[in-house]
Amino acid sequence: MTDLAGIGSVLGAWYDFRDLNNLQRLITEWIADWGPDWLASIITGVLGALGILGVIGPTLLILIWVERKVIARFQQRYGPNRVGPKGLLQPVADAVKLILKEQLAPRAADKLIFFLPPVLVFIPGILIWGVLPFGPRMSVADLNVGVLFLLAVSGTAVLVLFMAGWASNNKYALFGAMRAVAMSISYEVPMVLALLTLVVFSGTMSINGIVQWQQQEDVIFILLFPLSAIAFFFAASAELNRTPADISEAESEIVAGYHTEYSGMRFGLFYAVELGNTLVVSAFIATFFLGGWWLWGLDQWVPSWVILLAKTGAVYFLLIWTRGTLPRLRVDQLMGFCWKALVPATLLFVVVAFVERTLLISEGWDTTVALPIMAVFNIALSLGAVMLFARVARPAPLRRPARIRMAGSDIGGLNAAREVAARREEPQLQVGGD
Amino acid sequence: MTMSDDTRLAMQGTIEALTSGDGSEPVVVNLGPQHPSTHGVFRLKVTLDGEIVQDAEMRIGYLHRSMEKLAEERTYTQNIPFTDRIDYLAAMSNNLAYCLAAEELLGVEVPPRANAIRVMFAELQRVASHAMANGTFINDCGAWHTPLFHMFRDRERVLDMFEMTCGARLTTNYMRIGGVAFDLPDELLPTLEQFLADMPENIANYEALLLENEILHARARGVGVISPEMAINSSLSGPVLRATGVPWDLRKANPYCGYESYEFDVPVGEQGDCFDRFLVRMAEVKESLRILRQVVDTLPDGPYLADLPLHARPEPGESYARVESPRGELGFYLVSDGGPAPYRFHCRPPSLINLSALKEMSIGGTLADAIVTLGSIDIVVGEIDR
Amino acid sequence: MSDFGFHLAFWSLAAMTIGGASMIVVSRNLIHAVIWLVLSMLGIAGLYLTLSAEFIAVVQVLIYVGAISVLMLFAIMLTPRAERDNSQHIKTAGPAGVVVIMVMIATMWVAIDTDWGAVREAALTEQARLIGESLIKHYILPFEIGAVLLTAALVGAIALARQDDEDAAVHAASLQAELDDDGSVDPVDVVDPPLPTDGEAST
Amino acid sequence: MTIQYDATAAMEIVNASAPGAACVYDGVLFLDPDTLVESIRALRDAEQSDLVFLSNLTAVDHELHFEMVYHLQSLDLNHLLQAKARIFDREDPALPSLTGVYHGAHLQEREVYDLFGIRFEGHPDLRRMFLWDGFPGYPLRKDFLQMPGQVRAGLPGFPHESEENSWPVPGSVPQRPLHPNDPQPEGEVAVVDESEDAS
Repeated sequence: MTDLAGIGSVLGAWYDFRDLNNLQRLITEWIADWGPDWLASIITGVLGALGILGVIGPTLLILIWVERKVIARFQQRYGPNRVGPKGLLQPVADAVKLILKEQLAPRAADKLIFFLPPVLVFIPGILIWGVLPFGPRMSVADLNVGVLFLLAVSGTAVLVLFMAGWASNNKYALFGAMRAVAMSISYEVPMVLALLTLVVFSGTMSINGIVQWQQQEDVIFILLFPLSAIAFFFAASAELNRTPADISEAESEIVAGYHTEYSGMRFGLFYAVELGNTLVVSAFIATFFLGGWWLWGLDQWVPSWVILLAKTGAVYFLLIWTRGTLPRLRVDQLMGFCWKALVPATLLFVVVAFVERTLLISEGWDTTVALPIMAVFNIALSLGAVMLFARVARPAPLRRPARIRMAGSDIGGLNAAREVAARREEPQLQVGGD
Repeated sequence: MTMSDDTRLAMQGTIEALTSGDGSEPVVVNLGPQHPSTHGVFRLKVTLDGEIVQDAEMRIGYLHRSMEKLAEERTYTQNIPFTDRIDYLAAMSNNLAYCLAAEELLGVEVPPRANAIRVMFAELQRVASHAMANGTFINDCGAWHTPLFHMFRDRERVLDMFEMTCGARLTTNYMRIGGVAFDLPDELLPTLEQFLADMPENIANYEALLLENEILHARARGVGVISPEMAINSSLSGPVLRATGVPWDLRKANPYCGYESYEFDVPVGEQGDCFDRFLVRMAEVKESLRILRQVVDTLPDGPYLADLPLHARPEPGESYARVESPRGELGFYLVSDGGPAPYRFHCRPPSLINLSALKEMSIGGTLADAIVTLGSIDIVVGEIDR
Repeated sequence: MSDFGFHLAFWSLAAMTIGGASMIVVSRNLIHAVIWLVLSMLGIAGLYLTLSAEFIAVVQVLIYVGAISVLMLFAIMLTPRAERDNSQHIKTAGPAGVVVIMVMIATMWVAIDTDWGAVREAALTEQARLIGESLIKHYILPFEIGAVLLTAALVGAIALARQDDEDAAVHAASLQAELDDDGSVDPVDVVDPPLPTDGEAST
Repeated sequence: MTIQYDATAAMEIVNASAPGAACVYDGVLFLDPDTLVESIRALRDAEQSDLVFLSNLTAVDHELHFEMVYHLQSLDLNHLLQAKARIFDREDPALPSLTGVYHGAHLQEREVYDLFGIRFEGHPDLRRMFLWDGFPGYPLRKDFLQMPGQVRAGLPGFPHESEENSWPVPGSVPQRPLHPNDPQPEGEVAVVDESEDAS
């Protein structure tokens, strides 16, 4: 627990912004004075949900603007700049447009299942927020199986995507849904393994417990398990359908994937949930691997939720960056990458975590000495694993470099082609290859 | 006891699937006519086994405007605007090819300044067209428009120069039989100088972003491969042919407009896959800039248009003129019966003929590969359908 | 937790579970049935929560809602369409119903009759640890047998999935025979040319 | 510089494999339609001609006959040959397909079939390409607007469109004879002849 001795006088007061939970706690205690227990817990739950929804809604609108602006800057454009100051109201205008648009449904669609997904997709998207710790005591539900809860809830989203794709009665949508399901099932494995590393090493399944472990040991997990962090980042971006892993809604192949047939606000809901999921996944990456609300004592002075939001923003920017820069992988390549690269790598670090945990607990190594050594060892091991993978698992066509030669005076057909190819001199351009 | 029709049909489908081999039904997916990556109203009907393409059949004609028929009703000069609309991403090259064919028919001598201006604009057009081709190709590989927008910036500057010179950006209608429509405006050459000065850095940026990109390599290497023999037999031309290693470039093989006096090289690939096509285009842009540099340095003075009656009637006969357009060998075959309008007006469209081997290139790959292959061929539907 | 909240949760979750389960039986479309099954499973997960069994509840969602249902959907999608949906004519429906009702009566009788020894005070805080320890220490043999069984099932599934052409032909012939037995007019005749089938079959 | 390949030399190559299959008239090589495939294959495979690249393939309607024009290119020797073949049957014009010799002829022959109605025997996939199946007539023929019973001026509406919506009223679109020898259109038609006004 944070030692707040110096400013202990304000701790727990309603105006202590470092812990917004205080307000809710005070209300609960007040109700408990006169009302029944169940009323207190219901009101607490409703307040927490309202708090989260009240944050998510506006945040999503701002995020749309941020993402479009940042991507636009990558692409040397201005981005939205017409509606409102600096285009800030553009997402609002978009939302109004989407709401006013006609909601079309294919005649051959399975009506009930077609209408449900845009609503259902919100449930896991919102539920996940419930276990995110914004501060030492600031989470709606601090489950002691928080990590499992996170995985369970995010796993159900795939069912909704499948419903959307199947009910649309559209081949693109079905392709998108099948790809989404296949990818989601595959990438859950490295995700689970990466989190298992943390769970094994910190000895707790509570998300807040993992943050507190990092605080206690004065180390963030990305330093201890960098490869798990990278694997988790990539797996998460795959689950989020973001480039380079957005095959389930690959625009250039299957138009929009599972939400091809959704128009108007139904599409808007999918879009909003996708952005919201991106945000919450960034927050969880920040929580698991970057120390969450804790930042080497700064959390005593700055509200912990501000720290978390700052870290989330950094991860979110990284997600936008990869999306703006990289092309998309093919389905088989994406699956192959998951099973051939991410799963072995994360599995390796689960074993490493077991061994190191045993050294710390059973052998009683001193953490202040052992953790830096382990960090250095793990980073070296990660680098080695990445290098090994780059050497071994490269597909055959990529092992040869692509060469561009200049024909010079040899102009013609096959004979000239042979002469150009047989030249000894260095090709004008040579890229790739081992 | 009777089944419903639906049940019966479904059972029949099952029987068909079971007897057809591996117990699975192939899925037919229509890519297009409205699809984000068919670059226009082009329809590719692919038969898929899972994600693997079993058959790819193209359906075209959605943009057919019967230009060859219309051209038989208009005079030789009136036909020039048609050629803009054939390949609207390389209007200058199309203008040029048609004018060359008409000049051959009429026996016109083109002044040297006009030739230099023609080369200048044909090469600018190549830069613009390749920017578009490479940008959309990376987009087809799944990039989130970033390289496309960067390359569009270069294209915009070229189009600005077109606008400066002839008032139009896309459908330029600039070439004339015997020369070009207008002389260069005063502000063009400084703009072009600035463009030539900026481009090397831009290209270096693109190369830094794209050439060593592992994902791009994984997507485009070994995809859509075609052998040089097959490419020649399929009449492929342009970057698609050169990517297989065949050094065939009409600017070298059959120089027109004085290309023989400029120093440039023909880049050729090695493996004939999508990535080589992309690289060949990148390299060709550099060569085009080399030519532009020389054109600017040696731009002769003199008339920009040969002295020619507006509606000249050629002698009966025929002509076939070809240029190396950004997409490949662009030819115009004209037949004259001595009248004011061509008796027969035929365009050899490189976009259409480069699609000859699309089926062979796509079969056996995945759906995503077929899209990348289509993008690497760089089609313009206006030219396919005419 | 007071009784009112507990009862509210229990009865709504029970309604959700049983309602979903009934809809599985009623719905003709198999995909719909799976969706109802998911609802039923979620209800069961909620019931676990009312029993303070958080770990089991979360695992229920993780495995049954997130994985098993998707697996079922895949299995349905990979099944030929003719066999996908619940047929209107199932001869065994009556006997099956009788058996199910009897099993249900027996289960309920056992459930009501047994003295379950309710634990009211202690919500187990470290269920995951307890479950893990009992699996690894006390029940190590069944645990390992289960693991081996699952592996064997995996291999078997792969072997079954590689159905060869001969099986497919037999299957096709049996389907064709069923079609021929059926008296109704063949809609395929007007839609498509006759399908390639074995000799004696006629459409 | 690409040179024109000597038609006489080409004729000798063709006639060596199939005597009498080629002749030269006015400097242009004409090929016998019956042995077209063999002739072109001989030109492609002979070492001195080496015409491996089918640059262009199209047809010209000369009113009394169709003329197929082939532009064959040798890449290594850098010469171009123009070969022609004539079809005199206007009712059912047919020619052997070159798809067996050049894969690139595939789409170009389909185009010619679509717009001229010339059948290419042996073409694996001879269907209309730009126009839909059932489009009346072949538009690049000079007598397209006069094809009896097939085409009125303008299009008879798209397929699946109702008859009432089809346009136009016959005769409302001014037509002109494309050639003095063409049959004159029937009915009251304003004849607009621009060819005299031009130049």
